[in-house]
Amino acid sequence: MSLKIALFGITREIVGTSVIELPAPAPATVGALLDELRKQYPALGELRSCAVAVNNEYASNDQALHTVDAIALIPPVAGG
Amino acid sequence: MSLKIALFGITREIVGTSVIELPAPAPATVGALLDELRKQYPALGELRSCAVAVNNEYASNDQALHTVDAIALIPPVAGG
Amino acid sequence: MTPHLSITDQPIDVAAALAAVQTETAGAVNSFIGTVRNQSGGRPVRRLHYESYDSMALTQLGHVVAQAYEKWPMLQEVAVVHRKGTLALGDVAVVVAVATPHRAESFAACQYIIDTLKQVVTIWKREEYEDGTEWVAAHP
Amino acid sequence: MTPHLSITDQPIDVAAALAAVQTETAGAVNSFIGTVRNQSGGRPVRRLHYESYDSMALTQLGHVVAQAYEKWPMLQEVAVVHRKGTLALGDVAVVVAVATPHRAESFAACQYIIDTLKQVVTIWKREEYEDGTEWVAAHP
Repeated sequence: MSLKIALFGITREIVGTSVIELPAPAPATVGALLDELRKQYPALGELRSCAVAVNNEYASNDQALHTVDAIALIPPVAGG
Repeated sequence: MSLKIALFGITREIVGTSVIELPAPAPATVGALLDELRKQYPALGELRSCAVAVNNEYASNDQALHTVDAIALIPPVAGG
Repeated sequence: MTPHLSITDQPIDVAAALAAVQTETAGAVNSFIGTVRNQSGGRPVRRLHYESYDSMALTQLGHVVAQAYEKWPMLQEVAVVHRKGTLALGDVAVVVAVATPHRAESFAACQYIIDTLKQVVTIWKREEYEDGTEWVAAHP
Repeated sequence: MTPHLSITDQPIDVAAALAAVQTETAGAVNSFIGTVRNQSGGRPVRRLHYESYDSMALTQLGHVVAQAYEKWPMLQEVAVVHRKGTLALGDVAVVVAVATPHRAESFAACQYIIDTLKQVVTIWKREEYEDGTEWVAAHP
């Protein structure tokens, strides 16, 4: 199983692309995905925060991930 | 000495004109003027409040009045 | 930073009032627009009439705005326009617009100005109903 | 009472957003307009770039507005328009406009919406200075 992750703002710049595809971590949870991404891209760990969104909603670390989910990394927002 | 008093809103309707001229009360103060006007026009006493303005500023009861002053009765305001 | 204060018998140009306060140094603009409601205390309103003692209203409005500048020293631009005369339902009766560098102060200053305006500015409102008229707030 | 929520890469029509919330039943309209300031933390800003994750931004904005309707049941109309793309100094970045029958609630609801929008809506801001760029709030 693989996951596609959409990237925005500074996370897009850190990773260098607007979408990455990764093998699902084990377990396939938000927390495990964040751990994996921080290992591959240490600069993500320097952000003030980095949330994961699943299907347009903020997700908790223990939320399970599926191939069909719209997954995105959400660095600190700054609208307004 | 006489005083001209400008009237607005409900005080204009109560008195029936937009300016009245009165002999200055003795003493010629805001408080004495209000007493005199309430005597002549008892409906003024039924208002929630009735202030006196002198030269575009709210005046206290003991303020002295002069012929040259721009005097006005100020019933409860309701702008906005 | 001279405030734009006016009382007019013409329809209020809201966009102009907002444009008057926008600057490149103040990123936050808060505005309050008061419009004529179709009811008052449950009673259907047909239209309104505002009467103004203009010279005093502008003097008092100047005091209100000066107080706001004292309370919020970061306050940059202020515009207040009040309509007078006969207004139909939905017409704009008043616009207050303020610009500050930061957001919270724009809300606080705008609210202070409209709240205080209603207490001291010499403008009177007569509501017209199906069956009569009333000077608002005149009686206890 | 369906809120007007949008994210656009075109200049924001402030007058249209205000008109969208005005009704004859709600006499109080409060609006917040955020514009591009010429400095940020003392550093001169040349221009801004907003990036948006539109589908999530609109979802989250919908939640924010729904929360406002819960907190202020008298809240009638709401419009929120956020710009994205490249903005020059003075450009309007965001407009929030709300209409309520009474004044105090229009201020409170508008402030709640803009404050909460800034916390949860997935829009990112990159400031451009004379000597570089920075994603705002990204780092501690």
